[in-house]
Formats: sequence, C-alpha cells, structure tokens
Amino acid sequence: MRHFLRIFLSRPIPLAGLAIFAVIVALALLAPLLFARGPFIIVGMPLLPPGAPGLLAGSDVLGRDMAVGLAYGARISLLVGITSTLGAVGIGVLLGAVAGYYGGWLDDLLMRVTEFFQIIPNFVLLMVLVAFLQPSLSSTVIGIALVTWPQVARVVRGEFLSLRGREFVQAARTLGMRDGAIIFTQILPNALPPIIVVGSMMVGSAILTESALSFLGLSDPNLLSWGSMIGGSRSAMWVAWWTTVLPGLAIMITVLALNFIGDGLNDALNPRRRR
Amino acid sequence: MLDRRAVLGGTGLLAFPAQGRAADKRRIINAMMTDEPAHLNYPLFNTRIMQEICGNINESLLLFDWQFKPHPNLARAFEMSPDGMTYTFHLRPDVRWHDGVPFTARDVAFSCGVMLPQLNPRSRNAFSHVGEIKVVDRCTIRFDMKQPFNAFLLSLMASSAPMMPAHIYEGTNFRTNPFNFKPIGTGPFKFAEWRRGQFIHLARNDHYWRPGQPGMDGIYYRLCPTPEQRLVAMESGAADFAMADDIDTVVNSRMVANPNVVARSDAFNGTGEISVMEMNQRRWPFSDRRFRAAFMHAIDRNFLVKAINFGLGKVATSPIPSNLPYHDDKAVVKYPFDPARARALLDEMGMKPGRGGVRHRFGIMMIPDGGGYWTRAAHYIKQALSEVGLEVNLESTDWPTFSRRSGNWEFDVDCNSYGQYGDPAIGTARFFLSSNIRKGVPQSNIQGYNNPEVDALFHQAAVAVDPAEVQRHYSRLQYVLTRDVAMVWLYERQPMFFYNKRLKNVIMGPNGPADGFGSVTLA
Amino acid sequence: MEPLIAIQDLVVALPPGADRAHAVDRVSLTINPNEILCILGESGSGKSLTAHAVMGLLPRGVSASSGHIRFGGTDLLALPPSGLRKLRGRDIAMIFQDPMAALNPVITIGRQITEQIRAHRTLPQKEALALAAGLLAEMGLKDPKALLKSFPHQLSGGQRQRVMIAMALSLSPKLLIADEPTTALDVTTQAQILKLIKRIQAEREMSVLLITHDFGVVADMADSVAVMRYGRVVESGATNDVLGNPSHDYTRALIAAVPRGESRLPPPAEGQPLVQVKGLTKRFSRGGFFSRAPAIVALDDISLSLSRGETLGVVGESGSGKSTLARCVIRLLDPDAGEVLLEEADIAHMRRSALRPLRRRIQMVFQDPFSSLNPRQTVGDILIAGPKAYGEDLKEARRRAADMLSLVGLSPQCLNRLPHEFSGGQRQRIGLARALMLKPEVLIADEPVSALDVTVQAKVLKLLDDVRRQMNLAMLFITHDMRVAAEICHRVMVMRHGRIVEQGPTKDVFAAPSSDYTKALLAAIPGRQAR
Amino acid sequence: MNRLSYIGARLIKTVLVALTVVLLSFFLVRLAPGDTATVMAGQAGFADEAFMKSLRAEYGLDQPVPVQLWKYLSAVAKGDLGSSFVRRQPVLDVILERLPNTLLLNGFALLVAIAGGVAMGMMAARRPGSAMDASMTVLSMVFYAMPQFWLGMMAMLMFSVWLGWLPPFGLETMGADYTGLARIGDIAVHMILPGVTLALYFMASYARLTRTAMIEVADQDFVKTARAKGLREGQVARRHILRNALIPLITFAGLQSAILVGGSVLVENVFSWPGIGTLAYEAVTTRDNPLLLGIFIVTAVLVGLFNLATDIAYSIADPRVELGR
Repeated sequence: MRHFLRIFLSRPIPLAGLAIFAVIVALALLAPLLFARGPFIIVGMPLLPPGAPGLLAGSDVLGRDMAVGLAYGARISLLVGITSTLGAVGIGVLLGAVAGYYGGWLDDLLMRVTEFFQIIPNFVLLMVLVAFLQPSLSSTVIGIALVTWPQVARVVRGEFLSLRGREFVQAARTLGMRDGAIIFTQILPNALPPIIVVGSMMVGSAILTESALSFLGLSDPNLLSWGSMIGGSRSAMWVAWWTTVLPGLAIMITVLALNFIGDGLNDALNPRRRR
Repeated sequence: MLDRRAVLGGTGLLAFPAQGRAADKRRIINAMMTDEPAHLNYPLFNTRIMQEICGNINESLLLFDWQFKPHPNLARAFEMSPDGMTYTFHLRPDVRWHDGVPFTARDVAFSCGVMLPQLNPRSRNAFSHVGEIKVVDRCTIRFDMKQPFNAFLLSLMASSAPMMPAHIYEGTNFRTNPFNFKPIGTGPFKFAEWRRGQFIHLARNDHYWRPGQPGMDGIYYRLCPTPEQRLVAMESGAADFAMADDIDTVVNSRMVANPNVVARSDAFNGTGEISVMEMNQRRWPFSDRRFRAAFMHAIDRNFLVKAINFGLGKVATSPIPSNLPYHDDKAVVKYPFDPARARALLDEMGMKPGRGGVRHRFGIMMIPDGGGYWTRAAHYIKQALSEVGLEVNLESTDWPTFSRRSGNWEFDVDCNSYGQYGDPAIGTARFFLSSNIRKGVPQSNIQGYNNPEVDALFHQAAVAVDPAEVQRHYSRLQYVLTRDVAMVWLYERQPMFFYNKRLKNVIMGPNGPADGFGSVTLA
Repeated sequence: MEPLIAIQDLVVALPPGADRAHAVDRVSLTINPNEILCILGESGSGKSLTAHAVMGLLPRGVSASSGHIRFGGTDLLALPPSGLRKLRGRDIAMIFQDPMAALNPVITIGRQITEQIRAHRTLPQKEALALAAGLLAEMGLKDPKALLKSFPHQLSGGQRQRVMIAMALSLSPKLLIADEPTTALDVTTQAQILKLIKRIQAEREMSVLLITHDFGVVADMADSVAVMRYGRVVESGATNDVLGNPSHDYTRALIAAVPRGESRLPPPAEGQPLVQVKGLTKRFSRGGFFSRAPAIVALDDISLSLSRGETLGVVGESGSGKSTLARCVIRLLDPDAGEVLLEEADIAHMRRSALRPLRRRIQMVFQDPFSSLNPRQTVGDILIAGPKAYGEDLKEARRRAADMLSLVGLSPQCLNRLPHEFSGGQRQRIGLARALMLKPEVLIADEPVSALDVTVQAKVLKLLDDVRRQMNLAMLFITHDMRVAAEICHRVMVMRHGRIVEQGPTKDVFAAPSSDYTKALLAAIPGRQAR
Repeated sequence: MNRLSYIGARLIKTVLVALTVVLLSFFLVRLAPGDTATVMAGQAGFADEAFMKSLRAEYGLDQPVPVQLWKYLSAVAKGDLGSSFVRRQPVLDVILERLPNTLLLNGFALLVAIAGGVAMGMMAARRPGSAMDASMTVLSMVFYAMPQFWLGMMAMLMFSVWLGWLPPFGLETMGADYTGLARIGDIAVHMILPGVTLALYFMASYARLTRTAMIEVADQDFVKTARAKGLREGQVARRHILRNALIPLITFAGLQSAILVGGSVLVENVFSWPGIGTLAYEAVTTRDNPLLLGIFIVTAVLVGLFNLATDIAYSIADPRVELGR
C-alpha cells in the first residue's frame, strides 16, 4: 500500500485532483454550517450579477443565492455520482466475474447483453428508464447504474479471462480450492486495479450524466443540482451569463478532479509503469 | 426597488446584433411555431398555435372590438329579438371559399349545427342553448334558442366558432378528412404548403371579400422549438412575430428594450387568461375553506408578478379577468399577502406545526414547461408555503402524465390556466359547474367543486336578457366563488405580442392574432 | 591484424533507482575481421546492452556515458545521430531474439526488406525486390517470390529469423550483431539457424558478434569468447583456451553447471506402477459458430506407467502435446478418451466432487516463476492454501509450512513476505513447497527450470531429485531440453505431434536412439559434438 | 470461410439483433405511464371521454398488447415502421428525413476529433513525461470533464451572443431558403458550433488512445529493427509506429457508431439541430412509441452495418485478422 501511495502522490496531476476533490466534498458537507439558510430561500431580486451586495455569486432566475445553490448542488452530484457507480460496479463485477471465469454460454449471453447496450444510444435508453420510473433521485441513480454497468462488466470479463489462464489459478484448482474461493481470493484481488480505475472515471461521467438529465428537466424538481441550475438558465443566459457559467464550471472542476485521480490511480496501480 | 433595466444595461449585454436584413421590403410575414400542430382542423384542435394559423384561414360571423361589442364580418348585419330567443344573421353575398365555391347560409347551418358541437367542447356548451337553426335563404340564417343565452354572440368569436365549408366536410369523418391537412376557408390567406418539421406557408387570397386586404403576400410559420432560438430569430429580424409563450418572460426586458421590435401586452385580452392552481377538493385539507384561504394568504402575489414573472401580468382578484365584461372588483373577497393570518387559519383548523415546524405535507403537480415561468411560479409558491409550515413536494411530469393525473383526479394541487374567451359562460363556467365534473377529462371541473348556488347563478346569468340582471348574477357569483376560495387565482396573464416595426396594423382587436393578419401592411 | 571493432572502457549508465549504477562497467573488447566473437553471460550481465551500444540502439533513459567504440577509425559514440544512422544497416547490421515481434506485422516481408535497401541506395523498387528474392534464396527459403508478398504472421519462427538475417545482410555489412538469435526457437530449428550463420560468415568473410547464455552455442560457433558478469568482462580469449582451462572461477562454475547430456542415474527399481495411463486422447476444437475447421488432435492414444520413486521424463518440442498430457493426468483438462489410473481409481472421467479427495495425492510445479504465485498473497498464505481447502487446522498448517520452507532451502522468515521480493529460483522453490504441503504421492513438474539461468537451474534440479528420493515420489518431468532430461530422469519418453515416438531407460535412449526424430533431437543439442 | 459468407452471416446477425431490440424495446417503452392519447388530449386543452376514446381507437391503443405486438412485427417485416402518433407521418420518413443531419454533424465532429486527437496524442507520445505530454494530457482531460450541453452553451454565449460571428441555432438560416452552393455554405456555418462542441468531447478519448498506443508500439521490437535498418526517426514514426497505433483507433471508432447514428441528444437539443437526438428526446417526452421504436430499430441496423464496416476496415488495416476466424 505504501508503495502505491508514494507513486500516486509523487505526480502533480493526481495530487491536484485529490486536493480539489477534497475541497468540493468539504464544501458539500459543511454547506449547512457555511450558509445560514437553504438553497431555495429567495434573498432578493432575480438575476443580480456576482458581487451584488451580499451575493458572492449573484442571484439566479428566482432570486436565490447562487453561492448557496452551488454548495448544495455539490451534494446531489456527488451522491448520484458515487451511488450509481457503486451500483454499476457491483452488477458489473458480479456478471463479469462469472462470465469471465466460467465462459461458455454464460459468457456469450453477457456479451449479447453488453452488445445490446452498445447498439441502443445509451442516453435515449436512460431517458426512457427515467421517464418510466418517474423523474426522482432514485430513478436517476438506478437509471445510470443500469446503463453503465456493461462498461465494468466488459473490463472485469477481460481481466478474468486473462487471469483464469494464469498458473497460480491453475495451481489453486490443483490444490482443491472451490470455484468461489478461487474467484474471490485469487482472481478478484488481482483484477482490482483496472476496476478501481474504471470506477473512478465512471463517477465523473455519472456526474455529467446526472447534470444532463436535470438539464433536460428529467430530475426531481425539489432538489437543486448543478444540472438543474443550468437547465433553468437556458433563457436567462442571454441576460445573465453567471446563471449558466458558474454551475457549469463547478461540474467541470469536480469531474476534472476525478479524472486526475483516475489518471493517478491508473499510473500507480498499473504493473507495467511507464516513465 | 432597483430598476432591472439599469442593472441589465450595466452589464453591457443589451447590445443587439445588427438586424439580419435591412428593413425587409419583401411582403412576406415570418412567424414562428413552438411545435408543429398535428393537423389544421380548427374546431378539432383548439390550441394557441392553431388559433394563430387558422385565424387567417377560417373566419367567424362577427368580430369584436376592445369593448367586446360585435361588428360585422361574414355576417354583414344581425338582429336579436327583444326576448333574446331568436337571432337572425344576414350574410355577405359576395364571399367565396378558397376553392371558389360560394359561402352560403348552408355552411353556417352545417358549422353551428353539426361540426362545431361535435368537435369543440366550447362550441358544444354554447350551441347547446340553440333549439333550431333555420336557413331562411342563401344569405339569411335564423337561430331559435331554447332559452335566452346572453353570451351567444360572444360564443361566435373566431376561436370559438370558425365557419367551416359544408361542401368539404358534410358527411365525412371529420378526424380523417384529407382537408385537415389542406384546410379551406374564406379568410385573407389560404393554405399553400406544409413541409413537415420545417414550415407552414399561407399565401394571399386574391378573391378576399374585404377590400384592400390582405396587405401582405403570404405568411410562413416556421418551426422554432426553443425559447432562445426564437429570441435570436426576433432579434436578427429572421422572424416578424413572437406570440405569447414564444419568448420566456426572463428575457422580456431585453425584447422590450429592442428598438426594432414593437411590444404589445393587450393582444390577448380576448382570451383573458388567468394563471391558477387547482385543488383536489375531495381530499382533506383541500376540502376545508380555511386551508384554501390560508394558502392564498401565504403567497405574495405582487412579488410573484413583479419579480418571478418579471412584471408581466396583474394580481387576479376575481375568477373573471379585470379587462373583461362583468368583472366586479367591489364584490370579491380579497386575500392580501398575510402569512400571520395564514398561520392563524391553520391553527384554527387544528393543523399545528409538528416536527421541524411542518404542519402538513402535500404535492403540487407542475406543468411540463421546460423550466419556464410555470416552473418558477411553482418553486416560489413552495418556498412561500414553507414559511407558514406547509411542506410542498413538487411533482415534475410530462404531458402524458399531466393529462392522465389531472383527468383522473390523481393529484393534491396542480398548476393550470384558463381563458375566459370573452364571456364567463364560455370560459369560466366549465371549471365550477358541478355538471362538468367528468372523470378522465382534463380541463374540466377536476377540483370537484360543488356548490348548487353557483350552478344556479351560472345558469341564470347565461339566460338573463337584461344586462344589469346579468351583471348582478355574475357579481354575486364572484363574491361566492372568492368567499369559498373555489380556486387559487394567482395572476391575470398578459402574454406579450412582439412584432417587427417594419409592419403595422398588426393588432386590431382583443383577439389579436386569432382574428387573422388580413390588415397587416408594411410600415 | 587491425581489429574491425575496438571497444575501450565502455560504460553504460542505468537510470537512477535501478538495482545497480552501471549496466556495463569499463568493458574492453575487440572483434577482428572474418571472426565470430561470442559474449557469454547470464541474464543481467550487460551482454545485450553492450551489443546495443555498438548499434546506438540503447533504450530510453539508458546512455553510454564514457569509453570509445572504434569502427574502422571512427569512434561510433562520438558520431552525430545522422552519421551513426548511415552506418546502421549498411556497415553494421543486427538481428534480435524474438523473431515473432521483430518484424512489422502489418507490412509485407518484401516491403520491409526493400525499405532497408532503398534507405541506403537509390534503387527502383522492382530491382530491390529482385535483390531481396535472391537474398531469401541464399538463406535457404523456398519460393522467395511468394514469401515477399506474405505477412510475418504467415511464417514460422525459423522462417522469420531467416528473413531477418536476409534483411540484415542485404547491404553486405562488415559486422553482424546477433542478440540471442535462437533462444526463442525450437531445438531443431535453433541448430539450423546457427549452421546458417556459420556458413554465411565463412562465405562473406564478415565478422559476427554473437550474444548467448548457452555454453553449447559458444562451443559450436565461437572463434573467441568473452564471459561477462554484472557488467564486467571476467575472462576472454580463444574459445578452446577459455573452455579448455578456464582461469576465472565464475567461468569454471558456469561450465560445471551445464548439464552433460549423459544419464548418470542408476536404473529405477521395478516397483508396482502407481499411475497408469491407457489410450489417452484429447482434441481441441477450432473456429467459431460459423466455421467448421477440423479440431487439432493434441494427444493421440498415449499410454504410460509410473511407479513410486521413479522419474519419467516426457521430452518434445513445442506443440508435441507434452504439457497437455501433464494437464490431463492432473485433470486440469478433461481428456476425450482413455483412462488415467491412480492405483485402481480411474480419475479421467470422474465427477469433480468424487475427484476432490484423490486430487491431493497428485500435485504440480509450474514453469513460469512470475506467474505461478499469486502476487497479492504472502508466502505463508500461498503455502497453507492447500491444507486450508481440505479443512486442516491452520495453526498446524503454518508450522508445517515453516518446515517445508527449510526443506526446499529457504529461511522460515519468508512466510510473511510477498512473491515479488524473491528471485526466479526462490519462487520455484516456494512453488515446490506449496505442492509438497499436501504430502502428494505423484509430483508433475511442467518445465520447472526452463525459465531459470543455468547455475540456478542446476540447484533446483538437484533439489527436485533429493525431494523425490526422500518422499519416495513418482515424478512426471516435462521438458524440451534433452540435457536436463538426462540429468534427472530414470526413463525418458519422446513425443511428437501428440504421439510417443520412443521410450525407454534414459541411458539406452541417449546411447542408441531408435527413432530418427530422437536422433535429430540429440544431434541438435548445442555443444554436443565438441566434446 | 471466405469473406462473402462471413458478411452474409454478419448481416443475418444484424437482423437478429435488430429483432431482439424491437422485442425488448416494445415492452420497455410501454412501461412508461400514460399514453399518446392522453398527451394529445392534454395538449388540445378541451377533451372529453368521447374524444379520448376515439383517439385510442384510431391508434389501436385499446387492443390487447400481444395483438399490437404481432401487428407491429408484421408491419416492420414489410419495412413499414408504423406512423408517428404526434407527427402523423410514417416513422421511416421522419427518421430518414432527420438521419442525414445527424450523420452530417457527427461525421464532421468525428473527423475533427480524430484529426485533433491523433495530433494531440502524437505530440504527447513523442517525449513521454515531458511538459508537452503533461499539457496534452491535462487538456484532453479538461475536454473530457466539460458537460457537453454546458460547453455548447458557452460556445454559443461566446461566439453568437458576445461576438456574433456564428449563428447559434438550427440547420440553416431561418426563412432564407438558399439553394445550391449558398445553402451548403449556410449549413456549413451552422455546423461549426455544434460540430466543434461534439468534437472536443470525442477528441479527448482519441488523444489518450493515440498516446497510449504510440508509447506501447514504440517499445515493440520491430521499431528497434526499423531503427537498426538505418531509417530516419520521421520514417520510423510514420511508417512503423503510427501505422500500428491506428489499429486500436479503428475499433474505438466502431464502438462509437451508436453515438454516430444515435446522435447526441444534448448537443442537438442545445443547438436545436434537427437530428435523431432531438427526435428521440421528443419521442420520449410525448410517448410517441412507434417513433421511439423506429429510432431504436434504425440505429440498431445502422450500428450493425457500421460495426461490419469497422471489422472490414480492421481486417484491411491489420492483416493478422482474418474475417471469419
């Protein structure tokens, strides 16, 4: 573990990523302490520019304080990003492991299913799912998890296919280990690095997808997320640039931090380390 | 209060891109449509975009001025018997349909007797009062009423009673008649071409009966799906008209300040639309008048209009809009913004604040308007109600879900708006008559409001002949409805109508576009 | 006479953080015209980097920090890159170890050869192709015209190495550098390629710098030899002097470690057979849903018997089916037909649940030290995996693991260290200890030493033999190297294309081989004729 | 197995996949509550039971589901994808009318992305670990981190609202009715903003892919052989390294065919680009099931064809791969 940390923190990109991400998480958690009242409170006239009296980031189309909105918006984005990825990774690892280890018709079945997800435009499928489950936080999380698990399954299947042939796995079989033990104690630990890297990238793309859904109005209206802030400002943008620019910047910085962390993980965990 | 324009001006964003083309001398009007109508059968499909397009094709017997007094149109003259039981119309002899067939009393009899009642719910109410329609001769037609109906003339307004060609529709299935896609009318413009997903083109009717009209050679209604796209189209001169919901109220100030554009807020007085919230009065606590009153007191409707809706509209004090006949401000019970009074009412009901100060939780079903002014109003009201301990869960929907849930009464509170169309009997009655409580049908008395006195008053007002008697009934009605808080009236909408200053004579009456653009000419 | 290449005090620095400062430390060598110089050394001795330094092809981050390489009067290290580039391929040419990867997979053979010719001489493509065809013929390749149009993946390993040699000689260079040219090839192919290089060198009177780790190759090929260790030349001189009476003790140890190729084991005691294999057959189907390609027959009617305390060697080239046989016996693969009797029980077609108790009696040692141990487990956990799977008491198993480690010559502290902290030889010892933890009666060794250096190889073979004797194991020993088989096996079985071509006591098979294939295998053993 | 029978087999497979797509999506789409009749009733503003019942009868929504499925499948077999409820046009016409716009926009975006991505990748791979490598990596990560719709709005804000250089919306200038070359020029100008927005998103992936592929190929033995032959660095890079590094790009482009055909809902929505993306969004929100199914089928078939084309291109680029084995 020490070795991994030394490599991970030695390069500027992952270090910066971790720092930014930590700030954002802190901002999200401490929002109630930093700001007296919630993000929905109307504090003045709509569309006041940043720097107007008492408004660090200006007011949005309803006269609400955008700084508070940005802080609370972080909660939704992080929550959706992390939970949907955990869900997708859970399903993906399970199916990928079984298909990769046993192969045969199970593997073919999984490949056909992942192919289906490659053929149907993913975002349209996600919209249908969210429309069916009625837009809400849980429908967004379930929708994103259901649409993105094939990415993890493909990676895990690939890893299991290559590791299954390795000699230490054959040794485990000769030693009388049951399949379950082999999968979870022998193969999975060695398949973790690529899963962790894919997982970190997926948190970022899940945040982007959630913001896209709420931008199109397919999210729970009672919740304020960065995407819904941008969605609400499509017309206001023409008279008040900050209503669109600021939430967008927040999304970009968060996802960028996650991409930096992902790049750092990929480098630190990758056995054939370049450089 | 800070003058918004100064603030916007300050940010240097009021600069306008140069006009796309120097004041265009071509005699073509470029209008826009938010989405494409399914077909152009006016009575069958009566949305706003249909009124704006078919208003140029199908005409009505009468036109109405700003005081809603009737003026000749297809009917050059008309008489009403003193007891209000018979109406006789004398048609213009020289009117021809776009396909050259002469317009006769037979067309009027077919339209008012068969097609309109069958297809259009609003016409059905109006013509249900008619006993018999007699074709006296080619140019004269007489309506014998079952009982007097003083709103009968107003129900002949363009959007409620467009005259349809008998020789095209009689004996056919109105829904699948091919002419639904190439309508025939008598109006200043006739149907030319419809290129799906792009535009609908109306060309000038050279044989139009009104001398000197139409002033222009044609109209293009181009598909322009998003509000920002329509804003840019108006500013760049690519579009001459922007009607009602075309432009989001957020950028209203930018349009008003645009030197190339004329802004009119009275073009839709005829419709007299009120933005409301309907309560499902079958469910507690919405069944309790005090709760509804507290709901009204909790909302600062002046702030709602000035800030949230950027100054467009006027606080609605009565079920009948202020700029329409029979509005009586003295008769109504007023509900000023008074959170303390609201809390008192809720306490009186025994609805004490529980954990976290929350007295009651309920849902508000929103209109799927893509984050427009409806959504913003709902968000403001949720915020205002939370101040008095009422926690609101905003339910987002799409059109299928909204129609299904409102029609089947599966909601606590929903957002909506209704148009008066000139006379309370036409536009307002349908929301409060107990006879109009019909499951599965959106835009009816979905609240379940049932007050026999109101039913009787609407009936008496409709049949009264003496105008003073009619006013007395409607004043009483306005008192009873507001006393019962039969509905949450938010504000009278003032949909804007913007047109390029290269044109003039665009808005000639309270119906605005619904009366057609025959009179429009180059400025 | 004037040497063709004179390397003086060459130093090649390694990037910071490597295990030692210099890969090559003040090396001085001379190569005379019309002579083959061999550099002999184990992995990590710096032999390959020295060769690459001459060509100026050192990998990124590694550079020749000082010293001189004089080639006909000019110091290559001082030459600007463009100057060195003109020499490469024209005056000095180089071929590499793995022919599979040394040719660009997406370009035809013809274009890859003409590319080199036209890089140095302006020649129309047609003529260059004709020259290339001539070269391929000179290398002994049949139908050169067709070869020019084919792609690398359509050729065998031997053919590709011949193409590489043809390409290298296309501009008749004065010096050919060959970096372990035959290590990745089969024994028989290896012999042919070495013979080809010897012939070409003699005909063209050019110089060859041959890098190898195999003493036999030095004995057959080299006029003079230099022995390298940890980046330094420990000894150099004419081949007969260095091999005849080595002056440096490292050279002596190297020579001693090379397996003789004669069997020294007493004939096996005739015991009651523990394992009997009868009519074993195994087919692998090819092609997907649509194609009907015929299945490959990996094992065709194999029969053998193995008794306690006896080591049976299975020898054959790659593709002969020897490791499929091993995997079928231990039921890692399910045979299509035939029996595998462990005493009386036929385990060939037994259901997995019934097979499980018998499985612990047969264990296996694997070939690749870097893949046979789970990198994420400590040595202790690796060793107790078997007993744990059979539900034995873990504390007791850990204690036995410590004893087993000392049995295989490792200190018990290794228990809580990770595999990547051990050398190749040590990992094979851990693999053996793991196999012995379940007290097996039969031990299958699948090429256990082929990935190790010669000196380490000798020690591991000795350990395997000691363990066999102490625990009276029946051992099935799989290898492609006849010399290793001779060292350790009582009886030997030669396999080719899934069939047994010959079997019998090692002494008899080596002394008087009956099948021609065995004869060819024996003849191909490098360094066999010299002594 | 020769190429023709392989291609035949792949076509059958595409049809089979399209069929499963139809079956799965037929039920998936029906799960959403509410149906098109209620939508049209709601939009009409004035509706009563008679109107609703007649609508349902007209569209066959009142028949049992298996009957609807069987009718639909037999129609699809004859190439008739049914008619769109809301648009009252045959679904196939609507889709074919919109498809070229999406192919045009995405094709342009993909070309820009590949060109930019490969260039960035090569610059990064020339000296791994250098400042250039780090800056290219960071830049591509920034492109990857930007939400597409927001990037589009920023581009619109910058180049249309403030600078006024480029038209922000639609396929062509409204009402201008240009023809011939003028129309092509007009569409090209309109394509710049949405095209570049889409391209930046794809470019990040291509840059990273090219970089890793170039670095990995540069370590292969045949590159050492190329240098040993005395080739100049430029020749080594172009003929040997790049030629092999492009192969993974082809597979990646194949993977993206679903996006190429399916259109980007977000970018088309922001720029009101009349493509399949906006059509799909409209179909979902108005429950226009036949249109939605039509889109799924057409994309399934086209993606199948694109994948086949990518496999053929792959087998041409990499001789080791034989079609069919």
